[in-house]
Amino acid sequence: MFKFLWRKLRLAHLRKKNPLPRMYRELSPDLEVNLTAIRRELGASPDLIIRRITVGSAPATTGALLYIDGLIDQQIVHRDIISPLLNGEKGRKGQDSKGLLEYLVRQVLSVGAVKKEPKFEPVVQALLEGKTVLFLDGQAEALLLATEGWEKRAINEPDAERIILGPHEGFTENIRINTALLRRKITNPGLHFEEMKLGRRTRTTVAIAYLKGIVNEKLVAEVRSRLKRVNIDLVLDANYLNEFISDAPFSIFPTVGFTERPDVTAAKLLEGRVAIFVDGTPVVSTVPVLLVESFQSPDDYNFPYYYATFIRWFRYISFVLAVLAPALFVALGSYHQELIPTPLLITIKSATEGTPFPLVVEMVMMGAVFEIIREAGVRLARPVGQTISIVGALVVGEAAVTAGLVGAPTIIVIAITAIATFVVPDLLGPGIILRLFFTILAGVFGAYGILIGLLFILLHLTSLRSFGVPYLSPLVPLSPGDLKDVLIRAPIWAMRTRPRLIGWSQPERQPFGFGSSGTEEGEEGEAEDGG
Amino acid sequence: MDQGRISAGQLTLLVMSFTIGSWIVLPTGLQSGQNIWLIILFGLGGGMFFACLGLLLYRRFPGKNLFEIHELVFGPVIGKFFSLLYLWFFLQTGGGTLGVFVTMLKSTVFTATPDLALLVPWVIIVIYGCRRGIEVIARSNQPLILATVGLILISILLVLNIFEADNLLPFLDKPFSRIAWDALGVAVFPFGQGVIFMMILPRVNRQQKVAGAVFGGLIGAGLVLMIIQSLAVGVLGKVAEVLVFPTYEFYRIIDIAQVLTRLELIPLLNFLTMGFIKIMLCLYALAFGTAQLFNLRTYRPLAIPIGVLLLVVARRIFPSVSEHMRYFEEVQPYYGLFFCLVLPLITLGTALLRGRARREMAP
Amino acid sequence: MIVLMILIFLLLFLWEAPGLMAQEYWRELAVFTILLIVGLVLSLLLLTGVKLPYIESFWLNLFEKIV
Amino acid sequence: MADDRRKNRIFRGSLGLLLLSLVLSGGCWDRRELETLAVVTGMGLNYAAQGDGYEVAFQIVRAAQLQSASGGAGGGGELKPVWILRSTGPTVFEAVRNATFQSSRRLFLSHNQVLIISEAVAKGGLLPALEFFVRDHEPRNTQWLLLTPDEPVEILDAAAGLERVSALAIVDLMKQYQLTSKIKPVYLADYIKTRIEKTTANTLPIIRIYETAGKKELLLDGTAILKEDRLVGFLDHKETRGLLWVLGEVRGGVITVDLPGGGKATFEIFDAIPKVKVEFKEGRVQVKIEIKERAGLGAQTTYADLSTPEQFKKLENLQTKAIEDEIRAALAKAKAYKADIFGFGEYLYKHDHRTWQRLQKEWERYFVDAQVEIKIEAMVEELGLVTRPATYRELRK
Repeated sequence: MFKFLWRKLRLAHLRKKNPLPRMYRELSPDLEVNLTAIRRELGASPDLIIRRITVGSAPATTGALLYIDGLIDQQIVHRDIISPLLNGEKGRKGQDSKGLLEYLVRQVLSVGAVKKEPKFEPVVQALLEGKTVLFLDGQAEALLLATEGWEKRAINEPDAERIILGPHEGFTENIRINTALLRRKITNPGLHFEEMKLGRRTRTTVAIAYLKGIVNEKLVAEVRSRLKRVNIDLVLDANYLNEFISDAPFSIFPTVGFTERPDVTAAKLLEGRVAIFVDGTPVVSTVPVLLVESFQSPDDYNFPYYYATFIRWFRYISFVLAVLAPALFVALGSYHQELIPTPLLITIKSATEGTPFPLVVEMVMMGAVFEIIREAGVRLARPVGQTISIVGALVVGEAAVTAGLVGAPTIIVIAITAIATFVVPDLLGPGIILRLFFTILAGVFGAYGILIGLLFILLHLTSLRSFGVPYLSPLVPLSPGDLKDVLIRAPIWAMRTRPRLIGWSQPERQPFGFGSSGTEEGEEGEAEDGG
Repeated sequence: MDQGRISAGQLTLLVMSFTIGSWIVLPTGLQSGQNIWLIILFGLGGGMFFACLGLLLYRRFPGKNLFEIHELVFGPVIGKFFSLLYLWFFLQTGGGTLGVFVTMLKSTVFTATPDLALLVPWVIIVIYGCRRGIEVIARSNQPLILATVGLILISILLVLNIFEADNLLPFLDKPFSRIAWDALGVAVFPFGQGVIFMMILPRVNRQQKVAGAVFGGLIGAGLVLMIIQSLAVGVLGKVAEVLVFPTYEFYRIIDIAQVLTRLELIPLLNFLTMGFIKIMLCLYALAFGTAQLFNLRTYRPLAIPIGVLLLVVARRIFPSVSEHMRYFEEVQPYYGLFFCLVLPLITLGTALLRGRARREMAP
Repeated sequence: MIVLMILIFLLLFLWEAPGLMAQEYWRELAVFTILLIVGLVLSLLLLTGVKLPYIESFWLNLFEKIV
Repeated sequence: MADDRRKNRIFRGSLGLLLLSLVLSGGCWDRRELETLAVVTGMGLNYAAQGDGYEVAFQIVRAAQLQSASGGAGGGGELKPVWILRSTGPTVFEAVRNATFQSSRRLFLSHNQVLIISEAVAKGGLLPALEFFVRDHEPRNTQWLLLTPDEPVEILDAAAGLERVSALAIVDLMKQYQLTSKIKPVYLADYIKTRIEKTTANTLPIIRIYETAGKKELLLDGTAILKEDRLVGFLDHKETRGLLWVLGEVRGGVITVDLPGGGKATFEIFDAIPKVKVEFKEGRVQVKIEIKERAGLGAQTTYADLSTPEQFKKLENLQTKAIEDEIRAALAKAKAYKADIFGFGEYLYKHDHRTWQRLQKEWERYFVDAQVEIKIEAMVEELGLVTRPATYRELRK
């Protein structure tokens, strides 16, 4: 306790000693002062380009263009800023320096977004964001010219969320492109973005997106206030924020959803959820999130409903298998042999005869080996990774069995589990943890242990909430109307209401059935459902 | 205290789980053999009567739980004494369920494991659930009772080929007094133990639906118990009378094409999950009631020590199953009647006698 | 074994007490502590093999004496 | 505040882990690894040769041997797939435990499939010997009970035709009883269930050994009758089926009749539904048995054309008579042993328990005295794949 208090005090002290960078200092009318200040702020960075120019001729005003190389679009700067400034201004005379800035903005510069800025700090920030800054001597204001342009990744399909049918585009690292991708999906004035800068040092752009009219305003306010409370040094990925704003930071279950797909995001917004975009990452968080969402794939909505239902059930089964198969095998194999049918028992027994370790140890050991192989396969370059998997899976497994270290059934169970784990990628982490948890419990108490684990997880899940929505809904508490997208994937025309607990402010999506789709509501309903 | 709210539907399911509780594998009154369904029916009637009594009392003091009612009716001192009696009753109910639970596990699956090793993890999750409040208990109950009822319905299909309706005959071959006594036993336990819900009724969000929810739950539980015990007797015949756990045993006989066989985990699962809810509710009522007794602001910290007490009680509840059976045969009907008939009647009578003035005083 | 038991109860106390103290729930703390001590005493009695009466047997005997 | 709460939770979490590890550290009491088990598939019960008590024989599978069934490995190294063990003790339970003196592995009884009982035990009262199997949690109630006039050990040790483990072979023998319906398989649960009824007598199938080509093989041979837990007599195959007709357990099998003009015909039974009614009238127990049976012509040893409707009538009558014969034979045996194997008393109890209360003390007498009326409705429904034997027939004019 005391140690904790002491640490807290020290942190507060440190905060006082290192105040944040000088904010809101005014710019000076003197060009050289400004330039020096900027140089001092950014250090002797070679990528800071200072291009001195002279504007006008009669009273020629000296000025300087500043930008950071690599963050700007060279073409824009040359064509739309430098050349009009240098060429178009030769004939101009008698322009007093007071009106010069205004004049330049209105008649000379042909870039889009231009902003006058009298303060120092925003100027530096703008420079770092890829804007070009124009200082004129004698002006205590700078012009911020939107010239952002840098090398960016093309829009391609996210690796983590592959689908067979449907749109193959994913978000990129650029927040502007991402918001644009979303706008392309939802052409509706109700789509609002709210931007803020988070990360004391990285000043990362974070945007909240929601559909006005469908979203519950309280939810937006809650998201806003939780984001405002985030006091963090750096934001590199959506998860940096997720861990701050999640309802249950200690739970292994994700209470903030994430996706890399614009179509999924659009569908979630249309159900009344809020999305959080973070600049610099293709991952978009959506809240509130439910457990069942992890089992839904965009493909479910791109395939016929009967097939989608069928596949979804396989996903449920796979997850249960991935979590429980080793535990059940351990429980049956070392506690409840009477529950195995006799012929199967004899087969398993003959395969495990002479193995030196208890089944739990075998299972945990082989599970660990598998995790190592998987991790190595992910980290290494792709061709090498594949080799690793083959060597790992085949050679190690085969050798372990022939050497009599582990029984062949163990390898089979681990292999099935391993594959089943990947069917529900959203719950990969929880799945692995739960598997270990259940395996150990089964090793100690057999089926009783598994039951204890299940009850514990059930209690935990029922007490979880994600932004006020019970995590297990619509299963617990049961809302039968919402099971249309949980137990089955109902035909799209039959999914006429949004999830009750999330989209209750505007429950109806579309009239039931194939009716004429002239109305606004009907068109909204066409976006496929992701949640 | 607990701000959680549950819906009437959740209350129904809670009443069902609580009533099914441990009775599902260790039924009393199986001495009446094939007439078990009749006994459950009569018992259900008795249970409904007790519930009526409780609900009448509750209607007089809406929004108040049993302990608050006691204090309103008898004043703080005698009221607290009455509440203390009920605390003991809850403790014995919870401890008894826990005791049966350990006996069951020890005589079927975990013969070598010491009692404590089985009890401690169980009590830990019960405490965990209890501290999360009634809302979480009610919610986690939903899938459990659904699973139980589902499994029992599936069992009907599973035993179709070995079920002999003849085994439910003859009808009423025992003297009626015997059947009435057994029915009284069933009315008191498990149906009468529902008096514990007097602690939970104020937590329901739509008060006008409370009575329907309680009756619905009792009837549902009665049906489930009737089905499962009739199945057991229909499959086992008179052997059911000599078995300690007839429901468990009849699942062991199921053998469908050598694939669906060795299904004894089903009754164990039903029993454990239902018993889990029952013990959790007992602990909740105990912790909540104790907190109320001492005018505390939160009941949560009490879950741990009372959980420990439950554990101790569970180990000293009965020395053997036969003793337990004898207790249920001879004492429990009177003992239970005291708590689900006599005490509520006294309370109701006093409330009626002291009449208006009291009622107006009650906010 | 006795030491272990006391240790476990101490752990239980440590688990709950700081939170209660922080919120200044003194009454709660008192009731909690008393109940915990009762639990500890009973557990120790059980552990040391003192023959506590079985509850249901107790009622049975009482009942038989009355009738 | 929020920070505080998180901190508190971390503190509690670590305490919780400590507690959990305390609980888990002692774990694994009931664990038994597969490798350490000796899976018993068959057991035999006999009285001990010396002294008072039981001798229990175990058949334990050697799983590895059973799986590596690739022949040709031959040589002396190959062990038999089963290991036979015998032990004695004053009770069956103790005998089972005494087996641990010889077995390095724990005997695991949950997978026991058959219980072979020697005649001596059956004569001396079976339930005391079976008691352990019902009471203990390990053995299941779905073990087959068989009686043998030979030593139970020999049955367990016998070669079992195509199977390598005789117990498993017996299980299969039991399962295909409906091909003949001339054996009455009995589960342990069935035995107990019948035993607890007051008036019904038990039956057990009989298995014995016969030698052919110098090898010992298994043979199912009739049914034993146990009255009040003790062996009193036997039924042969025909009488066994007589019993099964009444109990409604004939699910198949063949029935052969002599044709009037010489030769025989064999029918395949499809199903048979009995309806039994027991009443007490005029001082006698009156039993009415009605059986509806359906069969098809399976084989004939004459050249006659049996496919005409008139012939069918005759065949049906012949069948009726054959079935009645079987039932009468069983009935006669049962009455001779004064053993109510049909459960007439139980029927009376279930449908008229007041009368039964009066009769149950002297049920034996009433049973022997019972008047049984048999009504059989046999139907021949199918011919197989030919209409008549492949003989030349003159065209009808």
